[in-house]
Amino acid sequence: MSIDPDPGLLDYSTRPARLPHPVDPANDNLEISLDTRVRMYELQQVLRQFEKRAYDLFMQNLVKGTSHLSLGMEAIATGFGLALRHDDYTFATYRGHAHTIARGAALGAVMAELLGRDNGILGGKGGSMHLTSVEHGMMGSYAIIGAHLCVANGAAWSAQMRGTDQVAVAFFGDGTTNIGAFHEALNLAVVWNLPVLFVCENNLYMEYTPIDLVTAVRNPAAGRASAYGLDPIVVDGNDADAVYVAARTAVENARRGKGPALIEAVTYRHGGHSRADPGKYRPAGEVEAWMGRDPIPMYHQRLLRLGVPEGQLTSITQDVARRVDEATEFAKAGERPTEGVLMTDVWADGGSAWRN
Amino acid sequence: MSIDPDPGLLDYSTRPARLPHPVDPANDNLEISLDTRVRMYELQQVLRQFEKRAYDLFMQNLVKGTSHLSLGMEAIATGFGLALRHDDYTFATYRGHAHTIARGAALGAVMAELLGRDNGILGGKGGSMHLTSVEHGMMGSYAIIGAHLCVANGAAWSAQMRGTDQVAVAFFGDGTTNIGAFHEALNLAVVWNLPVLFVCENNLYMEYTPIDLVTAVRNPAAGRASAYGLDPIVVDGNDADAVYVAARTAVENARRGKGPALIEAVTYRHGGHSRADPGKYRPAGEVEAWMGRDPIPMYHQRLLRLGVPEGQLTSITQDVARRVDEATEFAKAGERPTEGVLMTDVWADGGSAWRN
Amino acid sequence: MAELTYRDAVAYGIAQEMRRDPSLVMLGEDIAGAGGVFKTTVGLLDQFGPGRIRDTPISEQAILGAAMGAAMTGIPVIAEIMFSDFLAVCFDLVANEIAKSRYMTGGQVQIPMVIRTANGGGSRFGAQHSQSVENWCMMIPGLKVVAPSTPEDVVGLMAASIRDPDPVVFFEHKSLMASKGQVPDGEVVGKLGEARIVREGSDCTIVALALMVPRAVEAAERLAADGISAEVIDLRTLVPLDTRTFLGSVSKTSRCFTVEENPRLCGWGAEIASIVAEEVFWDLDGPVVRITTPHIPLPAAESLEDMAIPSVERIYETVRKALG
Amino acid sequence: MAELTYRDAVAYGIAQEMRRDPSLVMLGEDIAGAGGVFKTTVGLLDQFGPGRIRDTPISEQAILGAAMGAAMTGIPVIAEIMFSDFLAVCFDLVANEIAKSRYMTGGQVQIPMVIRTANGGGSRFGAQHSQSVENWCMMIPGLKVVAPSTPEDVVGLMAASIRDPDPVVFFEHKSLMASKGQVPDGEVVGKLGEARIVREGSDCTIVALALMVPRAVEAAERLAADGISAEVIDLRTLVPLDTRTFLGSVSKTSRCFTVEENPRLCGWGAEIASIVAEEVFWDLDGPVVRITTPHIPLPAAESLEDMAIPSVERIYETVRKALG
Ligand SMILES: Cc1ncc(C[n+]2csc(CCOP(=O)(O)OP(=O)(O)O)c2C)c(N)n1
Ligand SMILES: Cc1ncc(C[n+]2csc(CCOP(=O)(O)OP(=O)(O)O)c2C)c(N)n1
Ligand SMILES: [Mg+2]
Ligand SMILES: [Mg+2]
Repeated sequence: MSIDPDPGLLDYSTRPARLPHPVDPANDNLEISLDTRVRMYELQQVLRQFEKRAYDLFMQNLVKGTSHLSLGMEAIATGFGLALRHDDYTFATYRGHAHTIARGAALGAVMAELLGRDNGILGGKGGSMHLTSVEHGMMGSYAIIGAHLCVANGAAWSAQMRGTDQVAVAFFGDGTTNIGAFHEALNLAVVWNLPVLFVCENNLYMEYTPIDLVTAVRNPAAGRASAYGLDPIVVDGNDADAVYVAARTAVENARRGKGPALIEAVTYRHGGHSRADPGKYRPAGEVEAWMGRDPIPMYHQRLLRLGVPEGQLTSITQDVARRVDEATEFAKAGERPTEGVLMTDVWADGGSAWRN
Repeated sequence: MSIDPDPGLLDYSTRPARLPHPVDPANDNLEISLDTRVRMYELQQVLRQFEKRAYDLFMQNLVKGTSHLSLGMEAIATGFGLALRHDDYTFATYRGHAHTIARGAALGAVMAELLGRDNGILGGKGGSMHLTSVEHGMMGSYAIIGAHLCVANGAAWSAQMRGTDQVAVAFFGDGTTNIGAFHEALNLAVVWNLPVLFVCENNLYMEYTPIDLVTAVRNPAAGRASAYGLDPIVVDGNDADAVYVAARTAVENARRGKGPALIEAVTYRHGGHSRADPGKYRPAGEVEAWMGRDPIPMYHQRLLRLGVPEGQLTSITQDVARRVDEATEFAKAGERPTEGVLMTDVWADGGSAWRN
Repeated sequence: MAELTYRDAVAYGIAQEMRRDPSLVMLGEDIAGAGGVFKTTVGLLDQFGPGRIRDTPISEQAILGAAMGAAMTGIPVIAEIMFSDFLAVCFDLVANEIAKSRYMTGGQVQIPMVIRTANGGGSRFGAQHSQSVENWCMMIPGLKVVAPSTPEDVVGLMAASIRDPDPVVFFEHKSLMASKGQVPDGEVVGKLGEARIVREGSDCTIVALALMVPRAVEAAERLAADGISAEVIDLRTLVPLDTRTFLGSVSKTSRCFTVEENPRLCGWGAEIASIVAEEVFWDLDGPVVRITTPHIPLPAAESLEDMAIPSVERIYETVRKALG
Repeated sequence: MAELTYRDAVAYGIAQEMRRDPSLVMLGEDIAGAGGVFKTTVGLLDQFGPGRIRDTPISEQAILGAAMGAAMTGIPVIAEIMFSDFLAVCFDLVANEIAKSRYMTGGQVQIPMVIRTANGGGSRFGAQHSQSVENWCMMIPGLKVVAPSTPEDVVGLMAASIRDPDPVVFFEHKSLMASKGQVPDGEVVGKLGEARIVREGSDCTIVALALMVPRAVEAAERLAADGISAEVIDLRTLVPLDTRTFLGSVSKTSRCFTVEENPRLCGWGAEIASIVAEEVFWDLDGPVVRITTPHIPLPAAESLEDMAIPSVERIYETVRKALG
């Protein structure tokens, strides 16, 4: 007996590139204050420059372990970052640098964590994949696919029970829509009418496998919405304004007790999946086309059209560069964590004793 | 801080009964040979009388452990039982007596397994919740919700790889549509275009909780079909003819390489969830209404309308009664399994050694 | 003092804590309207309402995720996983998320939650509904593990588990549900990490847990008739583990036997045996002996299941042979 | 003889078996087009085609379910679970279905499948991508458990696992991927259940597995310089367990040390220690000592992870103190 060598599955090599849609010119006119837009420009600059620096430090072998960058995807963390209130909850994945910073965590402490230093935001215990800043409502970065969608429900349930109008947001990728926990989380959120938003950052790939090869519907998130009685929402994940407006609306609804939403933001990562990955599996022309839809230069142009002086944008960019330099210095100045902390913080008493 | 005592969740007491739809008179005219219909009458009689006997043996405390009856749901196992080919694969749940018998397993061996005897179909090792008869294509009864949908995919994948045109069918309940494995199984089946059928026996309750209280959509299975690019199919699970036609069509498509189907058969259990359960949680009138839609008397009337003589149906019924009596005697004649088999069949070598 | 069944002690203990802390909630399958499939949560819906006692879909990952997320944000939660075998369908949350989040976040996250689950054999439910899986949780750093053997401990350790700021997995033994015992009046609060010497003895120490405790005691009584004085210890909690009590006992008796319902390999008895063999080796007069369920899935048939799980007879014979 | 890395030995071993059995297939995430995230399956897609080397969605339950169902119906399958930590998301299939089906069905069902997974620490990936979870599988009746330490064993034990008619969990150690070793030419087929005496010695026995084997050997060399002769045993498979080899060795040396990467509680070392303490107690000249990762989640920072996992230094010091 022998297996059919090619069951005719859609395969990489023959796969057509998935090109970006053009920017919607109407987005210039979305109802967003210029002040908010300038802050979104600044935040995108911070995320971009921070992660480029993180990448450089990698290349200098200063960052051990792994790390997953959002270069090219900054508009999503930015749009939500500005739409959320300080006491809302964020749950992210291992690709969580941007979401952690967008909630207000200190650049230096985040950078130090990547470098595994004792002044890192987790004291070096968690590393790049587990960035957390509870004081900023950033409730964790989860490195195993799926679970955190269920955990976000819990934070939303808690807000509902405590009678606050806080909202919880879970960010995840296109590939994550195929794991069981996604289904369980969405169903419970709707049944309990929880104030939780599920935001799929659809960058078209899981690690190296194109999402179309492994998903029954073209839109991994929006295509599933009806299974939970939700509206299918797809937004341009490379336009911070489009993301911001979608986020603002969904957040408002959740605060008002109108329940959860599932939002698919279509985007693309400029680099590979993680440090090691050159991203070779992507068809010719695809990366280039998406580079042409880089959210930041596009946004720069928009702000100029809206009358923001070039000089203001330049000084923002330079100011961010200075902050990233400072963060890098802060991180490098940290020590490698020592024996003293190895056995702490397993339990609430600060220790790790399992016996008397 | 205190929790809102009633967040206004839909609750049992106030819940309206879910009443059955009337039989569709047009189903008299479905294209099914009279011979097949008579065999379906006989099979429904077998399932009904077998499980009534199993229930009596329980009451005599001859059946230990637990058991989950399909009384009232026989039309589903019957319609599929007749539509499947001898070499197709069935995967069932702990509520699997009917599906095991419908594939041709010996009544005596099944009854003996319920009684925990050495002449049981599993030698007493599995019991009521794990009935299996590989020689009849009955690949197992799975007692933990969800997994077997994924396993059924595997059997279908194997048939596809071996180039046979076998079909795999997974039966499960309404409550099972809310577990993660359901989602993973459906997505993979579609992506790989597997010859597998997912059949939801929607009896309106999980164990004791009404399915509407915990599900985001009204039809727990059909309401999810679009998330996998499948057609929403709902059939009258109390009409063997309706089930048979739906099964025949889906099986044919799967054999022809047209891929999976998700079928929701709406039905009702006459008794409780399992041995212990009196089923008290069901609103007044609901049970009575569904008793009035008992698949067997309805089918009896249909066969009379179609010209089958009363006498033939009576003799079938009596013949089945005799077979169930024989099965009971066979089972009671079995011995309690002894030490000799406790340590066998963990490994393919027949033993259970984990060390030398 | 009131006599309660182990089963009723569960709801009794939960109610005590729900009255004390108005923010405490519970969720699980069929726990509210139906009072739980083991009837361990009967009456709680009426006393505390659907806002605090929540029925869920069959979605164990969603259940534990909701519990974890609520606990992280200020609401203590009790989550029921109907049968402990089902911990496997949500094991990522148990082993990788709930257990590890505090450490991974450098102590930023606190998760005051209890996972209650029905554990153990004797009900003839077969291999997927009868397992004793307390070792599945003991082996995971970051989880506390409790398994009471008496109604009083059900109430007291339930309270201690709920008040504990760390995640606790609380194993309720199916075959003890109908057993009865006295529970003191007023607030009953136990302490995690304290084993109990159930029966004093001088010739050997028998370390047991949950259903194995009454069996070990009965075996000890039969051994006494043969002139063998066995000390029986109920561990009560596996994490934190009260090593002092069993090490002290073994130092006194010089012989150690463990009786566990776990299948043989990597059961909790192995951990106890390894601690004894390392720390009181010089006090031992003979081998450390483990009595376990054999390393097989549990069979369903009454006759087979009874042969698989350690019985009074097997405990008695094993100790007698080893000491005689 | 050819020199291969441990990483390359994986694809080499799989290819040998795929050529031999045209019905053997493999599935997993990113294993085909991408050659695996650890590059352990590079080249297999080109050699055997997408029909036999299948990329899957991120659906571990669907992956193991597909493998189990195919194996039950005549197609032997290799399923990759990318990191062993992720066994938790599909643990119901691992522990309750795949392991138990043969027994539950009275031997009707046969499941010839191998679950391959990247195990162990040293990569600074943190608590959710660095665990050593071979004990999670060892504790489940019905699973065979393999964890090679050399390229030759990767090839030979891969073949043995694939040819074995029962389910096998095959742990590939991340920190050994770059290590090199000789692999004999021609067909290489090992045997499950045979430990290997890596280094002979007379003063004590050190029982190790996977990454702990080279560390134990290095420690043994340093001990030799101090005049302590340590015998080092590579268990290679935990189930079936070659107890004869380590019991024989301990009877000879009279002292036993286990070196495991599992966090302390209920690690495989506990099982070994309990067997030694029960079966060769009278041959022991001193306590059975376990060297383990402490009972904590694994930290990400290089400096911390290196302190957590047993090092050559810690093995050396522990044995020296115990014997000196
Ligand atoms: C349960 C589980 N399976 C597999 C992995 C390995 N893994 C890490 S990231 C990743 C791809 C995720 O893709 P997607 O959800 O699209 O997120 P993206 O990385 O593109 O942001 C995979 C498969 C994991 N972390 N958890
Ligand atoms: C993962 C898991 N969770 C919970 C259970 C307990 N349980 C057994 S049957 C059942 C209800 C299943 O409802 P449904 O899918 O509608 O099937 P039905 O019993 O109605 O046929 C539950 C919750 C289980 N067996 N497995
Ligand atoms: Mg992606
Ligand atoms: Mg149902």
